[in-house]
Amino acid sequence: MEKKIGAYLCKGCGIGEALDFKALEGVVTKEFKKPVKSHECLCGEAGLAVIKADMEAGEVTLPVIGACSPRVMTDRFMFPGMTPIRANLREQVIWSHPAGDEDTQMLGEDVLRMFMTQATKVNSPVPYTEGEFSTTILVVGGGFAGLTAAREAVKAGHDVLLVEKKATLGGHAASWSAIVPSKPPYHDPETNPLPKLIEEVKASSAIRLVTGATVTKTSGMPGKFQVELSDGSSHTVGAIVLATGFRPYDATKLSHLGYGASPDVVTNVEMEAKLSAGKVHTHAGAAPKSVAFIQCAGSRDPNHLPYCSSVCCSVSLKQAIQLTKADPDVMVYVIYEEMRTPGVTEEFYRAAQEAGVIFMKGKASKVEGRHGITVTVADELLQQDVPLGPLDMVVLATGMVPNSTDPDAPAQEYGAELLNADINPYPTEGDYKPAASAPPGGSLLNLQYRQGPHLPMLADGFSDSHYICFPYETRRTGIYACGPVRRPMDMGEAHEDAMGAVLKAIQVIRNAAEGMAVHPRAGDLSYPKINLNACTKCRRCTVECPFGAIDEDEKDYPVVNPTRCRRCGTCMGACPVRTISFDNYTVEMLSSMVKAVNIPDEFDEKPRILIIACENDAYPALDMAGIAGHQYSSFVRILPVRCLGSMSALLISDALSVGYDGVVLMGCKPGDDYQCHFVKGSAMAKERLSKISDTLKSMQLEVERVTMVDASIADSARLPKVIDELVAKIDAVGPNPFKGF
Amino acid sequence: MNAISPNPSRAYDLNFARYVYENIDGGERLRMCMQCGACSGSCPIGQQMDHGPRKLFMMIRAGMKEAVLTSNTIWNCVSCYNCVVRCPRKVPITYILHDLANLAVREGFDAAKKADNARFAKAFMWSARKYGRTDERLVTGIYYFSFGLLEGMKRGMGNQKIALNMIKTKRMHLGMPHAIKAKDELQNILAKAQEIQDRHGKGA
Amino acid sequence: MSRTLTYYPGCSSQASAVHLDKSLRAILPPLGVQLRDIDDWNCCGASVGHIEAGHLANSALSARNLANAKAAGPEDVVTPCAACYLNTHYVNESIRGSETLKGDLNEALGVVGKSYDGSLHVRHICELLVTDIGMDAVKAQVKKPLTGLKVAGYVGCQTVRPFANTERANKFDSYDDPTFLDDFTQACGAEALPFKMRTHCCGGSVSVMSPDKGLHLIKELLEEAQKLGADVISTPCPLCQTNVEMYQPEINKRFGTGFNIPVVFYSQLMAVAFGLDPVKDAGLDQNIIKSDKLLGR
Amino acid sequence: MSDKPKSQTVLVVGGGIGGISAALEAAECGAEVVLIEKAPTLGGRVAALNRYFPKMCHPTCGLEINYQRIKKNPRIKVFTMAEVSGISGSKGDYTVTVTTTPRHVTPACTACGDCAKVAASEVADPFNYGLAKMKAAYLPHAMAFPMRYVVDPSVVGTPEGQAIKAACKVEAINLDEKPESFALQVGAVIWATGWKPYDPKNLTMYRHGEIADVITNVEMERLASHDGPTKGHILKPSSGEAPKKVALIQCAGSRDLNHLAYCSRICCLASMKHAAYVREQYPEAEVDIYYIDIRAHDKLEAFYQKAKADPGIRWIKSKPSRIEKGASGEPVVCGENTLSREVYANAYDLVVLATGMQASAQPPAGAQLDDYGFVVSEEGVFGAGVATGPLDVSMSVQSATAAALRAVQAVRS
Repeated sequence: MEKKIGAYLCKGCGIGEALDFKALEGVVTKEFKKPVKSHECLCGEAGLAVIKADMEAGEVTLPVIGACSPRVMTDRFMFPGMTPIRANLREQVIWSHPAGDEDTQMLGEDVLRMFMTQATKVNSPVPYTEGEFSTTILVVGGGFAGLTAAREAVKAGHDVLLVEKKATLGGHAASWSAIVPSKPPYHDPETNPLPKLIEEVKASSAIRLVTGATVTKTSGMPGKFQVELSDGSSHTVGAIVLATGFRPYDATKLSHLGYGASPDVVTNVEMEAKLSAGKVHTHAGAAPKSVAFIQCAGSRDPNHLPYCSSVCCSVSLKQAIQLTKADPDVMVYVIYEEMRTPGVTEEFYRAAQEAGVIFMKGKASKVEGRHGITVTVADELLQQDVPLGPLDMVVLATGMVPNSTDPDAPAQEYGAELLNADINPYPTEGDYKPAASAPPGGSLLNLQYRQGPHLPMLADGFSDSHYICFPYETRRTGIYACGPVRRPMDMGEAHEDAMGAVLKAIQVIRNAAEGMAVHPRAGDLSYPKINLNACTKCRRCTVECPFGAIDEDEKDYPVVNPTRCRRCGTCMGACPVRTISFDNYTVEMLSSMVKAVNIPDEFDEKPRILIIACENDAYPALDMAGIAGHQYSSFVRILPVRCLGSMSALLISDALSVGYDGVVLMGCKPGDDYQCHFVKGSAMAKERLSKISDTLKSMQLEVERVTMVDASIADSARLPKVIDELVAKIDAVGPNPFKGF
Repeated sequence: MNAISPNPSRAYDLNFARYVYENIDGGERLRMCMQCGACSGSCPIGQQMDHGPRKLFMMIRAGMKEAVLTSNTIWNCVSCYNCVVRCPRKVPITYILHDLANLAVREGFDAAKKADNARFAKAFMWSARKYGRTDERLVTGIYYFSFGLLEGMKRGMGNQKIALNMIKTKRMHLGMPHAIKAKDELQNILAKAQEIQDRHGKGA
Repeated sequence: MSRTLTYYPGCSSQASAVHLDKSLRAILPPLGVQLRDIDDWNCCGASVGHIEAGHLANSALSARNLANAKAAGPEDVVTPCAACYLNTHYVNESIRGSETLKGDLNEALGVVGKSYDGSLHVRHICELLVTDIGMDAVKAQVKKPLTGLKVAGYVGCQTVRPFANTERANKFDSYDDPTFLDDFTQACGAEALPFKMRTHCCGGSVSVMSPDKGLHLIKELLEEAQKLGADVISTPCPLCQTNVEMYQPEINKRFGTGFNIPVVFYSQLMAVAFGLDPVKDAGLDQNIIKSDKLLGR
Repeated sequence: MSDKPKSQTVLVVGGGIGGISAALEAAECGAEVVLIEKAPTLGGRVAALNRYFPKMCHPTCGLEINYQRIKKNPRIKVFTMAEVSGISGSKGDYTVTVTTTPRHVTPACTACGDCAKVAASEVADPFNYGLAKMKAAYLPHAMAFPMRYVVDPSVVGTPEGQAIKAACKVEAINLDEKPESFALQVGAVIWATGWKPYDPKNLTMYRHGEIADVITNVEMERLASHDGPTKGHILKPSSGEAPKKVALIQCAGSRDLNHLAYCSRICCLASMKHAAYVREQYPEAEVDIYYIDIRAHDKLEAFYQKAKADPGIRWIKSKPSRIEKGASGEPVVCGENTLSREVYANAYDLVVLATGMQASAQPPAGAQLDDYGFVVSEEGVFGAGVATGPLDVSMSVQSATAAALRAVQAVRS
């Protein structure tokens, strides 16, 4: 169908009073030779009717709406099968600049030029829907989280391939005597749900169970992952849930707490085995009459695990309660630094106190003796060192180490190196010292990805995106971690987490089959297309993609896996030869929009500064500056981008070569606490910017002309000031000598 | 000395704590204490307490029986119940302190004999037992002279003005103490209660 | 409409708080309450009896009172004294809550042929005024409003606090910021000052036996009342009234202050406002520090 | 499956981060979703937060993404100023009665703001927890979704109301609007009714409301927010001066059998965040954190360690017993330091009570509640987010995603 562009300008909300509409209309009719209609209130029924009538008559297929921000009235300006182009004349023109002013008028006209230009350059995206899509979910790990995921996926109508490394199902929790309560009244240990869960999974015809096997190869993409197992079988699955769980911290490293010196110093896992066996006894075979639990045995310790393992407090409470229930005379002590029973688990703490368990705040400084053990406690509440003993048993509440790698498999050098290069999102100040390198062991999934075989993990070794608002954000689309491999968690939370991961797996399967992106650009049908004729095989796109969506073929050409793609455009921004593009988003389009602006000559003393703004944070912040009535220089022209990572450095040189006096990049904070929802888009932009000085020098331009500003969505009051300061600074450098070329 | 409660043999021997849980009025909730300090911080004369209720309760767990029963904390309680209403674990602290004081009296700790509160309580109960009612004049007098003749006279003189004011306003009764009619009856009841108490080996 | 309630005056009614007893007996009949004293009532043990006698023997004191009260009728037992209320209510509720205690106490009562089943209701007179009588009824009795009188309402500890957060509570006001006393003051036509130390402790019996430990507490109370320009301090508690009043000369001596603030019972204020005799009915001559304003001088 | 449920629509009650997440996750799995919210805008409690721990990023950033997802998803219908007044039926076939409160502004509103310009009277601003007032014709805040004004019922029937109506060029003011009820047929219900801050009035010993410089943690968020009453400057409410000494009191209501028996989970971390706000704005300021146990679960321990490394933050293991009013009206925090046995009375410029989370709405019959008022999921009716217990944002979204799966399962079989 032939594209027919028509512009519709709104005079409502004060736009009509603030801007010269004749001149605006002239931009459309004279410069773009397109029809234009102005209306008093375009979003009202009458206004919409005007647009709809033209569309129904076939006179216009792509409306350009010059009115309010594209962030509002989205539903009203939504027409069947297409999204119109929106030129923001309200929030970013008349609400943030003086009415009836010459510069405001120039800004309004330029905004219209930019978005009329965009209209001429966009095409409706054609989604990727080639081939067969599988709806099977692969669950890796047959512990509590994995089994839950398998059962719940079946309940939602999906087939499951469940792979467990061990010969039996259930993982650590299979043999637990009881579990920490997660149901009201949260007061008593609950029955271990695992035996029943195992039966349910075994009985399900929709679950294909493979035990004693690992994943040797994973390739493909959501909807069409190709998975090979160590038993030689191969499978096609739509999505993957990684539930490989945890392993207890190696207690042999805790000799300072007496482990190894006495057979009666045991870990909480060993205690659990004794409780499951039905009778707790010391090495000598007697029922213990005095037992001390030492909390944080290895956790919250810079020499061992820097993090809190979350569950140890409540596990000790449970075991202590079980011991007192078995023998009311037994003296049970819990030596703790902070009692961590968040949420409703507080009731379980009270239950343990009710049972007579004694809580001592302090650190165990010494553990001595083989039989009749004495623990020296630096008792903070009594303010003295207390020799606690002789004790019949000491239980070390050891923490959780995530199975984000397979400790039994050899490490792949390539993978480890890539893992270490990953972003460390956690602070390194204070006593918290995250691991310096990737945890030992091989990959769990053996991803055949350009960016390595591992699911990325954080510096503390857990697989996570560490997003707050989007805990299932993943850097490997279609692969969702859940359970303690993601974060130390108890079974109650692991159950919820497994359900969450299954939902995301189902979602990705569904969306992949329709060629739609998943979060955050959910529903986006576009995806990167690479013209290999122009490709220089520089590999920047394959390296920089935050989601590992692009691989390399045997000739080193990039291969896009469309359903892995999250449509941020970082690849497009990375490509030095502009050969990566989306149907509706290209470097050429952005460049044309930049160039569409009228650049006054140097004698007009009207500098032009291009702001390239992240559309999720900086752009809304500028909208809200308008809503709040904050004013800023009319010399800026704002170009929204999907992510600053999609900004090609070439765009900057394009802008400078047509006479812009400066360029300001506004993106989310990169680094440890990165706030970019495409993980490292803004970080990539920063890196590209650092290399642009050579370009500037070659153009004989001052480096001050190009600046990057960390902008958050809450910066609506700050950004106007920042803009004015930068405009003044760039103005002081003087006009761009390229003006008028 | 008359050991009613068990003597712990080592740090955190729980025999004394368990005695307190089971035998002290309100003691069953003592195990719920989470050592937040709200009680000691809310006490109007907390600064004058050697340990304060919070630490005293930890000492009970630690088996520091003698230190607990000789602590001034149990004698300094002003019975304002501030701690009781603040306690996030609903430990009836005031009741526990009173009953611990009684335990200290019964176990015959020297500190319990010397404490102001114990002397006052003795004088008070003497009046209550003897007459069925307390006569403030007699109670104060006996209390003062419990410190010895000289000290008693000194205290009496020191409070002469107050006493005079009370007499002037007819708020201190000068004749025979007010008494109930059925003194024997009350004494029999109290004797029986005392007997039951001793039978239980505890205050409750 | 008149009703009869069982009354437990307590030992202080015959000594330090005789003016509380006197004024209550004057104001309650006009408010429709007749008092019938517990027959041959005895001491409750106050806050120290427990220490000497032990829990059970101390409880036996109240058990006898309750047994005598029940023998006279099923009416609620009311008491004006914080300590009497505390002990009697506590023992009553403990009997309801513990079969063991009920058994032990009845065993003790049994030696003199008495018994008690825990069926009575023990209440503080202030609660009665707030809940049953209400301020409208009080206002209706006011003949001589105490206009212009500035009153610092000092509630003290034991009237509102002991059972505040338990199921035993007679919840008639907040244990931190009770307003009933201000309501009483205002009902009498006087001005209730924003006396924020209304529930600060006076030291109770510790101030009586060891003034060194408690006098600073009373001093702080008086300071605040003086700062607010109080004409009188009003209180419901016998021990508070005595402590805060009788120690003023001693405090002045020790701290170099110049306090001379009358401390009266709310019931004395009501008696005057009801137009009753300031001396004969309100017992204002029995306050050590006289309130000229109330005595009409 | 042979017996398809009668309705395949999922109803999500509550438009905070939990409800938004549940609605989106279910809709992006293909479910038809109705999202209803009591307030005039989505966003709930998180929209009023300045930043999230531990990243110190802004909650509106994630909300913006979610609002974009909603705007672009035709399967989600949003009703604001609407509440559930009744539910009947069973899994797969519920009839839900929804009652709306008049907004007095129709969807024709362009958010131009002309109505607010003529509104003269001021009403309490719930978004700022009453710390500020707003015009009787108002946009709840700059990130409001839907971006539509509200006219306060107090001006209905007044000349001011008429002036407001007259000011609207697009005739979007309807002062005659009345509460309405309508019925929805749905197959599953997700309660995401969130939380409310525990009322500090119950904490009589801390004298919030009486001592001006005693505020709550949610109020602190508003003081620190750029769009808050002080434009992001943390100032003493009494005088508008910068505080030099600040106390943060943990467990103000939580872990207390007299108030909230449970631990509210987030307060410790939120207070560390508040300490960071203060230290960032006033590098010379001192911050004291009073606590019983510091609960920085899992990797949030890193956030704790970072705060611990700040020499300007002092940690006092103590549950303060009370706050007194000092000689100049300043708050004096009193209690016992349990590690030193010192009975202290420390004066501050500003005291922040870390009040906990209380379940915010009692769902009508059909949802099972625990003793604390939190929703226990069962067939067809599920809880999500803080409606199910005290959770942080990440766990709320985790819970909401799980609830979305439950709903998706319920409407397919």
